[in-house]
Amino acid sequence: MAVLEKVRDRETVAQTAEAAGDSIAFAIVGSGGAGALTAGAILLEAAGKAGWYGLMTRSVGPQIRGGEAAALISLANRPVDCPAEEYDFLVAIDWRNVDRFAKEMPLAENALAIGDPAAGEVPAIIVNTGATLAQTELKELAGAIPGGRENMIAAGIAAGLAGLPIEIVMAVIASKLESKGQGAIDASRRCLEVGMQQARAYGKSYQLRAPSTNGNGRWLITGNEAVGLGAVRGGVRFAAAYPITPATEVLEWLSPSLRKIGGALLQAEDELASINMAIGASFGGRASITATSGPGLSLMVEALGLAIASEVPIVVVDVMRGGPSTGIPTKSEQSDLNIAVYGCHGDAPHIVVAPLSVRDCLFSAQWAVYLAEAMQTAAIILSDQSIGQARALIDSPIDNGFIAERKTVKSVSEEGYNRYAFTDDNISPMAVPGLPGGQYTADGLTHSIRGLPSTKGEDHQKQLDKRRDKVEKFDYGEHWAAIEHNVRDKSPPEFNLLTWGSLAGPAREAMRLLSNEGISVKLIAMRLIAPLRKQELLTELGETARTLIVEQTHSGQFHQYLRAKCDLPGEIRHFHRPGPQPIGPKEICDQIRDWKSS
Amino acid sequence: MAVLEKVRDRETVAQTAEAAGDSIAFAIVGSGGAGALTAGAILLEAAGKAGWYGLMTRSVGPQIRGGEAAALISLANRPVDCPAEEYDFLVAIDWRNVDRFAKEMPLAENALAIGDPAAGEVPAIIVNTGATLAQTELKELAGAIPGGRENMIAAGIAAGLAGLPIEIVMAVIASKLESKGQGAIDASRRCLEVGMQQARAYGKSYQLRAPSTNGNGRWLITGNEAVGLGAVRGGVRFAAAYPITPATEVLEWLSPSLRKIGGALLQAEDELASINMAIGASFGGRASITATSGPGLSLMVEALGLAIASEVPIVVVDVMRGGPSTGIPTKSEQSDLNIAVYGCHGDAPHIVVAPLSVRDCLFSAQWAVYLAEAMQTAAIILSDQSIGQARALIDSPIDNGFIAERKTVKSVSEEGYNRYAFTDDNISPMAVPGLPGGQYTADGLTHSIRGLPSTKGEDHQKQLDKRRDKVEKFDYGEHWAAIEHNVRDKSPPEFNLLTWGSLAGPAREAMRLLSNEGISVKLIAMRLIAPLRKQELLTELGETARTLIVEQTHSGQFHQYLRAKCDLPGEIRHFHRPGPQPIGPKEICDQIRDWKSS
Amino acid sequence: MNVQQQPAFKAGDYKSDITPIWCPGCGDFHVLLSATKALAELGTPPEKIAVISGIGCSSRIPAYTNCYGFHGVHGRSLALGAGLKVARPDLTVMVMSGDGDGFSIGGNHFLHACRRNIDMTYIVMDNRVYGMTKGQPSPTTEPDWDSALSPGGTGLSPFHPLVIALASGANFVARSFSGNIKATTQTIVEAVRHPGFSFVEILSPCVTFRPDESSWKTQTHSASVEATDDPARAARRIMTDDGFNVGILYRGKRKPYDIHVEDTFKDPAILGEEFAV
Amino acid sequence: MNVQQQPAFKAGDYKSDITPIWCPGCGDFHVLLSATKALAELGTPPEKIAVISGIGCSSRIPAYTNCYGFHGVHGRSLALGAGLKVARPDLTVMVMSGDGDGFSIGGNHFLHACRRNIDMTYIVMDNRVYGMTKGQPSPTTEPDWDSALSPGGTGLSPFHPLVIALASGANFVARSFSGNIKATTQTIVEAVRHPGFSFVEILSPCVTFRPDESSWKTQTHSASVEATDDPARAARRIMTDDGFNVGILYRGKRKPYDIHVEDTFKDPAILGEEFAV
Ligand SMILES: Cc1ncc(C[n+]2csc(CCOP(=O)(O)OP(=O)(O)O)c2C)c(N)n1
Ligand SMILES: Cc1ncc(C[n+]2csc(CCOP(=O)(O)OP(=O)(O)O)c2C)c(N)n1
Ligand code: SF4
Ligand code: SF4
Ligand SMILES: [Mg+2]
Ligand SMILES: [Mg+2]
Repeated sequence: MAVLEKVRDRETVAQTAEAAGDSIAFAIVGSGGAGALTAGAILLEAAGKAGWYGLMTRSVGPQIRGGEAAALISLANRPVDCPAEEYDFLVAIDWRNVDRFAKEMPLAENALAIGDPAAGEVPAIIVNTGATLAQTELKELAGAIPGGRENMIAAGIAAGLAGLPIEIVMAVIASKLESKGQGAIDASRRCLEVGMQQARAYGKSYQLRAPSTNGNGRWLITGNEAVGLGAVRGGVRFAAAYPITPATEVLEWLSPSLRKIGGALLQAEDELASINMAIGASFGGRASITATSGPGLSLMVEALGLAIASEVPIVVVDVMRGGPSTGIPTKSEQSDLNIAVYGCHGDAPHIVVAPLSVRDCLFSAQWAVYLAEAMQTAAIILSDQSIGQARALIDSPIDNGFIAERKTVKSVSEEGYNRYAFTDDNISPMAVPGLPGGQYTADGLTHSIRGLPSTKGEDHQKQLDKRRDKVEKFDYGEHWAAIEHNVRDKSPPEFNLLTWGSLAGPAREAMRLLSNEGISVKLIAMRLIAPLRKQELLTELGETARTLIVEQTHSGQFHQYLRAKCDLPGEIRHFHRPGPQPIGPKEICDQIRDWKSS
Repeated sequence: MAVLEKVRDRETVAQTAEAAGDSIAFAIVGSGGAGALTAGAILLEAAGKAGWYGLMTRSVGPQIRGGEAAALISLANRPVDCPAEEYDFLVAIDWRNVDRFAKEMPLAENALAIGDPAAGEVPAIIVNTGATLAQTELKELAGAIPGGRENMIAAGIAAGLAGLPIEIVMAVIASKLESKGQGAIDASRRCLEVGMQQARAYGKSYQLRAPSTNGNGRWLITGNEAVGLGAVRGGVRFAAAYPITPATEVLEWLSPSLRKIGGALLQAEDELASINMAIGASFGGRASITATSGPGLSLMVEALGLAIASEVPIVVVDVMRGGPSTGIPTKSEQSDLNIAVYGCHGDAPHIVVAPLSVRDCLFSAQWAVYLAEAMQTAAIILSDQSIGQARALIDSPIDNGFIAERKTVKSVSEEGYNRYAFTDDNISPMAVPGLPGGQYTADGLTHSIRGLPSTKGEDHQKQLDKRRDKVEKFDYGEHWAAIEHNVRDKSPPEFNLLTWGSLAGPAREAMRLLSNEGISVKLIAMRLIAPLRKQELLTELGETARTLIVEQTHSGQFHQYLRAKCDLPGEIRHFHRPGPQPIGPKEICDQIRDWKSS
Repeated sequence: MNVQQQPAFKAGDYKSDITPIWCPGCGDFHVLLSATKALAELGTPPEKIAVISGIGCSSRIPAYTNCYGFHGVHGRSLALGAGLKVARPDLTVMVMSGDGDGFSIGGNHFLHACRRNIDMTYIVMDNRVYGMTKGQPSPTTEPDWDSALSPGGTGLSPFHPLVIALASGANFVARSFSGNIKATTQTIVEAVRHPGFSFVEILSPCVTFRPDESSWKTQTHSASVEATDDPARAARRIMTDDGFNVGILYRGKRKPYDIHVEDTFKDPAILGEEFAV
Repeated sequence: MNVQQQPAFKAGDYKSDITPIWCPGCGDFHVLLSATKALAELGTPPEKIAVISGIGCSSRIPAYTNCYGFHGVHGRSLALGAGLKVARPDLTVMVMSGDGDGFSIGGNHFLHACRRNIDMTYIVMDNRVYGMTKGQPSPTTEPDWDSALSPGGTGLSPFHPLVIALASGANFVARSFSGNIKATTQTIVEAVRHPGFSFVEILSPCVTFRPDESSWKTQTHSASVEATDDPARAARRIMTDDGFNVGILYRGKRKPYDIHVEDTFKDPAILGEEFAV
């Protein structure tokens, strides 16, 4: 069994149950311009400096600007896999439209909800949670401090309740406000102090245990940034861009970053252009990428087929959002699996890789670049909004060593060059423009080994065989999935928990929770979606009679995809739901508990 | 069991074995400009006038013009389901590049191959077939007739061998040459006479038995034309067009035809425009269509999702060709099944209908329009080159009565109008622009019942549910498949033969051949691909332990699609191959015979 | 159109009860106001009007009107509009877009819509930025405008929508500034009335990502000369203008596209005849 | 480029051994000949040249040359070419297309390629018809040209490629006639040499679907005036020309796009630093 810790880092190591005080979750909400998100970001960074791990997601209203926003933050003494399902406290700068968010931040039993009496009555949806209500005059307190802002008072309250040392928070603020001068920094300190003082007055505390590490080498990164960095580590030097929510940050990170190291990003007029630009650049010998979301991927499938048929490597990032059509651009879903796997016309085998977490965006993107280049085909990275736009505190990730290495011809013999020649590993050495004698024409038409258009059945069959075999027979090692078993001595486990992509986080958390109850669960979180590693999967599913499949789609795309390719053994249950509501660990636990007791 | 003859016409009735003389197949080949295709078309039409059924396919070289071409013709006393696998005779105006075609027209054992000694040696590939070789000075004979042409001599030879009466052939020629004057007509007659005389000299004949009907009401039509006519019968009044091989003829037929009855075709700048034009027209209340092939469908998937999410009905014809990418534009394949079923991002249930034959293009297209309009969704018609560009002699088809009937609101009450309201049949009555008070905004964003953008989980889930249920719960009647059983008294049959779309023809022919050997086979030829009629399919598969699945793809897309959706009972074998070589009845028979004897 | 016979409409009759998601101060509020005023002046009943858009802040406009609307996918509004108008020539079709939607991803449809000259009105709310996706350069953005996606600017000379419209055959070409409600209203009225394809670029500031565009209020000035019907003259004028010249610049005389779906149909049975052997 | 140091090349060195599928007499044979002659004159070794195309009869050209080639999908050749040139500034990139590929489905990329002004050459073989799909009207087809798809003609005024090129920022604009090998060769040489985006429309008759185009031989005539570097003047001239005016019409002075991939790279490890807390 490919046990994770052997090959991967500590993030993926199964943890045993935690004592209380090992994690907290809180939210800061406010209407547009109130600065709730800024306050949240400062606290997250400070927590990292202090040595904690953490995750921040954000929820914003439909307004382009001026709409309400919530920063949802989880901090813990180990890497945080997914947003919390219960929040310990909530600081509301105001209550505007809080009912819009309330579902995303359910309050825990002994939670505290802090609001400003000047902002009006506490909304029923909050009162009804049974949380302890605390009133603090944020506006008044901020008004009393020259240059004071309510969101900094709120930050102080949250820091106080969470036990974040003021000096660390101030260090973050100081570096951010450098350009604004000492006055602004001092005002922030005053606000923090006042907020912390308030926090003490509530008589409650949600302090984390002191961190086990000092935070040295901790990183703060979003999934979209991590995809960009992973791609560049993998060898990408060219990107083509057309913005789209929630993928734009991949491109916005790549643009200045590529420039720094000698690469380039080209802004395209549309996605038809962006993917073709990437293909053109790759034809020129440069590992190339583009990033988009569902609507853009739809526009790219024709050229994806071209990359596959002409065997020009290319990486396309799809940061999934709610679908179909324009759907819900700002919310997550896993429903582009079908188009990613099956979206080309004709038979067009290619690679689909799904990052398992914010941190794994780095690994997966780097690996995907490597795979695309090694096999001269298209690789799709199926990330999603829930990890792409989440910001996480992680251990500084080492480079996984996967570097693009394209099989090329270095010189051409007298007999000439056959671009699409048959070889033992099914990969035809490629001539990169500039090589004398290597001239050939890349073609999306069915072609002979030389690359000339052909309507012959033999050419068609053999090139199709080659393109299938090169991806099917490639050695993907252990990376096709992250696999963990929570109670090692119970083997085979009582349950398999089979999922993919970003749902690895909640599924892993569910596995941890179940281990507290002694329920033995084996998690199989698939990273390599296509080609399906059928044998490996069946081996891992093993003799366990019960497998729960979890995914965030309406129609059950993942389950059907697995069914199409292999006979799943034993009893199968399937838990799936579309977005925008995330699927949380407790729901997954409930599914398994129900099953166990049935 | 939905026995076919109850609901459909005689084409689909199982036939018992035929005596020799009930069918012939022949080919006329020549280099570009030699007129082989013209000669073939004349003979086909004449055969129809004489009362026979028939099918003509054409094979052309890669040259745009001036390349060689072959007319492949089958005639019979019953509807011809697929191109022949063996040819009785071949008339070569010249031998240029004949090896390119040789695979597509294998000669039967006692075949005759006629060539002009002036055109050089008979190529080895023909000699090696063992066919009787006959030399006729086509060029010389034609030269001797003022205005004479070699292809007309060839037509005379073929007519003579097939037993087509000269007066009927002349009637066809006369109507075609009307504008060219009596001289041209007389020259053709002389050529025909000379050719027929030659035919007598060979001492061989492949005469068909006298036709059982007089050919009254017989039609000569291609699959692409039939799709156009079916669509218009179904109610289509608007088409948008961007040409692509092998779908262009659908559009070229629709353009003047729509104009004749008051409709309109709009030529678009690309496929992104054409599908959106069709959606716009449909939003305006007109049943609308566009036609394309794989590359164009790739460009349409984004807007397909829009039609599905905004619930604006639309029909897209995909006349499949070899893929992926530009592939083999002039040859057939079934490999767009995946993109047709799974090609949208997000969860986007819709309709996929596959015509079973040239004739069924009419039925299927008309039905597809009806389904799209009734359910306010997108319907894809998955035709392919093998039926789209084949010309068939069929019985004049009656209108199947399926007429677009969209559920609309006729007036709006005081409370206002909710475009996406929930109803018992899951179909929300639509307001057509012009109706006072019905104003709403159609939207591809997740929306409330009123049609306003929403990010709420409830709206998303319920609209997704509705769009799934409306297509899943619709009553498709018996039309989801054509079902036949060759040996009725052997029940359950020994074998199920499960296929889809254009492969219904060869599969039906295989079933007929096997009934000669007393092997009982039940053919299930699926017309409705999506949504899969799972229950009906399982019922039809019944207790038969052996099911052979046949399809023309490299990866087995149809088989995997079925697996994804249901547990196929009993033992399954799977015979599949990509294009361009058609899958013929004998190959299918061999599969079943092998299995039986194993 | 016989305006006399229509009931008298007010701008409010063309406005829906939905609160726009636009940022406070966004120029698009003014475009919405002008459009509804123009429709009231034209007097076509709201149910006979269709407002079609793509994706972007600006493209949210259909649901804010009380007309039939289609909020389609990014960049394809002109195609939706063309299909609708050919299928339903009785409707007034207004396509409303943004500079990204209309000139970047939608550029090809713009070219061909101008050329096709179907009788409809195309209004682009140009804020020289992708607003909805939070501030990337669009084809009309100045070359030195700094952004995350193009640090230091794109270095590209901006796209000239009016020149392209003219060069590809639009029959009516105008520019307006959203802040000038009266002129914008009048321009839209004339654009809708003019036969064939009418194009109006409305400079509509994005207060959030382009606060510098507040200067447009003073930068825009009316075209000093009368509209011409000579494309070459109009081209000359536009190619040398400063981009802030507002007014109607061209009124062409090309015949609008005239193929359309009729109101009544002949029996399609006649179409089968050609296939009888 | 230092031509002296290159070995001397002949046109044949740029021609492959593949027999074109074109109809006998197709104008594209002449384009191929002119292009190979031009490349020989330029003296860039074949392996340093990439010829990129889409789909169409004309787009088959890459494999008939002895350069690196990419026969992509329909309409996207300019995007392939742009990506290649930015990634590999050392290569000479020639994009070769048809009127359908380039101006119909590919129209948007044409607009934006002109605007972007990347240093490459765009040659469109304009036969005013979709040849490959057997005779449908293209954007440059005359309004009254009869065809199955548009019986009686489209009624649309043709697209003016040169005007659009100029209006959207191409840096070099020329027209040529395929039958005139010498002039076409020279025009291509100058187009490739000119910095930035160079556009050459070559009138290249389709003998099969447009036999009437045999008249082009006599209809075409050289531009009577010298090329200008003033886009407004060039526009005026082109907007009133008869479509058969051949020669170099515009040589611009815009700076080519200069963002590109370098030859050597810094270690990407430095990029991780910004994430350290
Ligand atoms: C196919 C596709 N690509 C990208 C996007 C993302 N997107 C949404 S709006 C937009 C730009 C809109 O810019 P503009 O038209 O100028 O509108 P504005 O928001 O500035 O009013 C983009 C790129 C999308 N929705 N669909
Ligand atoms: C996406 C897509 N749509 C349509 C086609 C079909 N198609 C192939 S070539 C062509 C037109 C080519 O016209 P042009 O560029 O003028 O080339 P020509 O053949 O006239 O040289 C079309 C429509 C295609 N291959 N791909
Ligand atoms: S982002 Fe700009 S364009 Fe969008 S609503 Fe706000 S101000 Fe208007
Ligand atoms: S069809 Fe026309 S363009 Fe195509 S090869 Fe023949 S002559 Fe040339
Ligand atoms: Mg904008
Ligand atoms: Mg052409």
